[in-house]
Amino acid sequence: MVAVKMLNRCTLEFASQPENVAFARVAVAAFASQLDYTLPELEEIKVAVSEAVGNAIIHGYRNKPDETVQVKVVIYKSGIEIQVVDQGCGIADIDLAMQPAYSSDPERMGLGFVFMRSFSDRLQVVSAPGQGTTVIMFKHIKMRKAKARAN
Amino acid sequence: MVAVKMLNRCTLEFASQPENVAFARVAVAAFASQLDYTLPELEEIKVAVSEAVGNAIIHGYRNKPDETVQVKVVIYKSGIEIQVVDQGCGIADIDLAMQPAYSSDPERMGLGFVFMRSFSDRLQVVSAPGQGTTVIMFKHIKMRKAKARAN
Amino acid sequence: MHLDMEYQQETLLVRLGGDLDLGVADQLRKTLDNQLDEKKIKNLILNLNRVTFIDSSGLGVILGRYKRLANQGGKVILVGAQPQVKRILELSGLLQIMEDYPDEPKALSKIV
Amino acid sequence: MHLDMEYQQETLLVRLGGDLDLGVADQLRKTLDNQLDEKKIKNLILNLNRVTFIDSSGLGVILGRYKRLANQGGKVILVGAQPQVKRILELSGLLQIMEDYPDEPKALSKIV
Ligand SMILES: Nc1ncnc2c1ncn2[C@@H]1O[C@H](COP(=O)(O)OP(=O)(O)O)[C@@H](O)[C@H]1O
Ligand SMILES: Nc1ncnc2c1ncn2[C@@H]1O[C@H](COP(=O)(O)OP(=O)(O)O)[C@@H](O)[C@H]1O
Repeated sequence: MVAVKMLNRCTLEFASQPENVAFARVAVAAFASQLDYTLPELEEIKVAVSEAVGNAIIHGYRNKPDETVQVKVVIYKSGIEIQVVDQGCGIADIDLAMQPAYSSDPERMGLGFVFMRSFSDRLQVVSAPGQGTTVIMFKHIKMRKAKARAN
Repeated sequence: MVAVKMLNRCTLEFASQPENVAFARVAVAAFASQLDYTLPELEEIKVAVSEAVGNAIIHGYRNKPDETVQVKVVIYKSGIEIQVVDQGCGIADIDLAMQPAYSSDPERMGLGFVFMRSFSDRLQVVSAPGQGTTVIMFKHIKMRKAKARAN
Repeated sequence: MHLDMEYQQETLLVRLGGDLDLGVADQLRKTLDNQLDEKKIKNLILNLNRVTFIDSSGLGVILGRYKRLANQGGKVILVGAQPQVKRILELSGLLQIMEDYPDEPKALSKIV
Repeated sequence: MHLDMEYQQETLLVRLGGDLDLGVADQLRKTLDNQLDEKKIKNLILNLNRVTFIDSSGLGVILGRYKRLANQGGKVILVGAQPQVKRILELSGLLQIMEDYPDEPKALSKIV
């Protein structure tokens, strides 16, 4: 394994309330904007974060508002890694859950993982029943006139 | 003491890098906007957060970029409480440090605490040499047509 | 979220603004269903011009109202989505089952 | 931060944009001091029209350049600050020692 240098990091922790989905995506996009992402790429990051955080709240914690969702973000030279962590109910069959249009909730569309996959370059889900869920996404930064970073 | 109900909470944790001052103020303002603050009030919150986080980085951690700054925000019905925490060098004489125009750095203006005080309704500093510093600010929300909050 | 509504000839025109996500989905669903319960509504036009963000929770509310109206032979028409919102609508497949038009007059002309 | 510069008759005109905070203070200080080192500059005009945010770190950079130029009989003039930035300038006391004008022509006319 090659050691990859972390350029910057932040962690957000917040109550599992629906209005915090907006907070999470704005905060992550503000952090991600330290890299030279285009506006459409930042929009993609916002959608992916909203889906993962929304899932933690409605599926992981079944809408209980006093639990805690964690979002960990690391900036590397090559891009950004975003982890969304809940200590909720967990997922029994991850492959099934990730299938397009699959949802355990008849009112929902089953598009959350579809968007997370479309809008990131790598998507990994670690989960087990009763063990909570961690969604890890990585989004590359294209090497344009990358902002000079002096660290 | 009256028990006051916490409506929402978040914590940010990030590396002590100068570019994270912008991240912190945008994130806190996004969270604070769940209350019905005016735009000028949100601007004030941004300045106060920037000063406190900047101080943690330059004074508390003396510009070492790999330390951790913590910002804890709690929303109450009456307003927002913002705590900015570092585990840095601490302050020996808090009264002196808070005097307008006082700075231990000849290049700086000594206005950080002036702005934090002007832009919040309560300011408290807990610090001791070697023990780090915690700045606690509270900003009231005026009871205008306060957003109906259904929790 | 911003929302204003007009009603004429069995058509409900709803102008939406702001971010359509989990934080507002419940409120949006209830507001729309209240209208559908109270008024005789065949078609729903959603003007998305001032919508700045949408995710699957927002899309779910739209699809749910579509199902309800399609059941009774009505339709949902989307109007004026900004590029970043339009892209999500496309990816979701919603634009394969709902019509979308650049502005309200065009949408209204398809109904009468 | 955005920055562009013009130089004429011992006056450096700098147009700034974006947020002037700790994250950009070093870079701003170095850029300005480089100019002051290299060129014969008496007066500095800072156009703040597109500055969206300023805190004490940004103010410190301005005050530092003021001290340097005032030493040699020159001045720093501020131009076109937006209300939220102007308010911080006022609170800081900088406007008691520096002139400010609504636009560049007014500022230039005060120098010649
Ligand atoms: N954090 C989570 N905790 C528990 N279950 C989850 C979580 N995230 C996703 N799931 C499961 O995966 C399914 C598919 O998720 P997704 O693709 O986002 O669609 P949707 O949210 O519309 O149901 C969900 O219906 C749920 O059963
Ligand atoms: N987090 C901190 N850790 C250590 N010292 C601090 C901290 N915050 C403030 N100080 C001390 O208080 C002084 C005054 O702070 P402030 O009013 O913000 O002015 P300035 O940042 O311009 O020096 C600083 O110069 C520093 O000595």
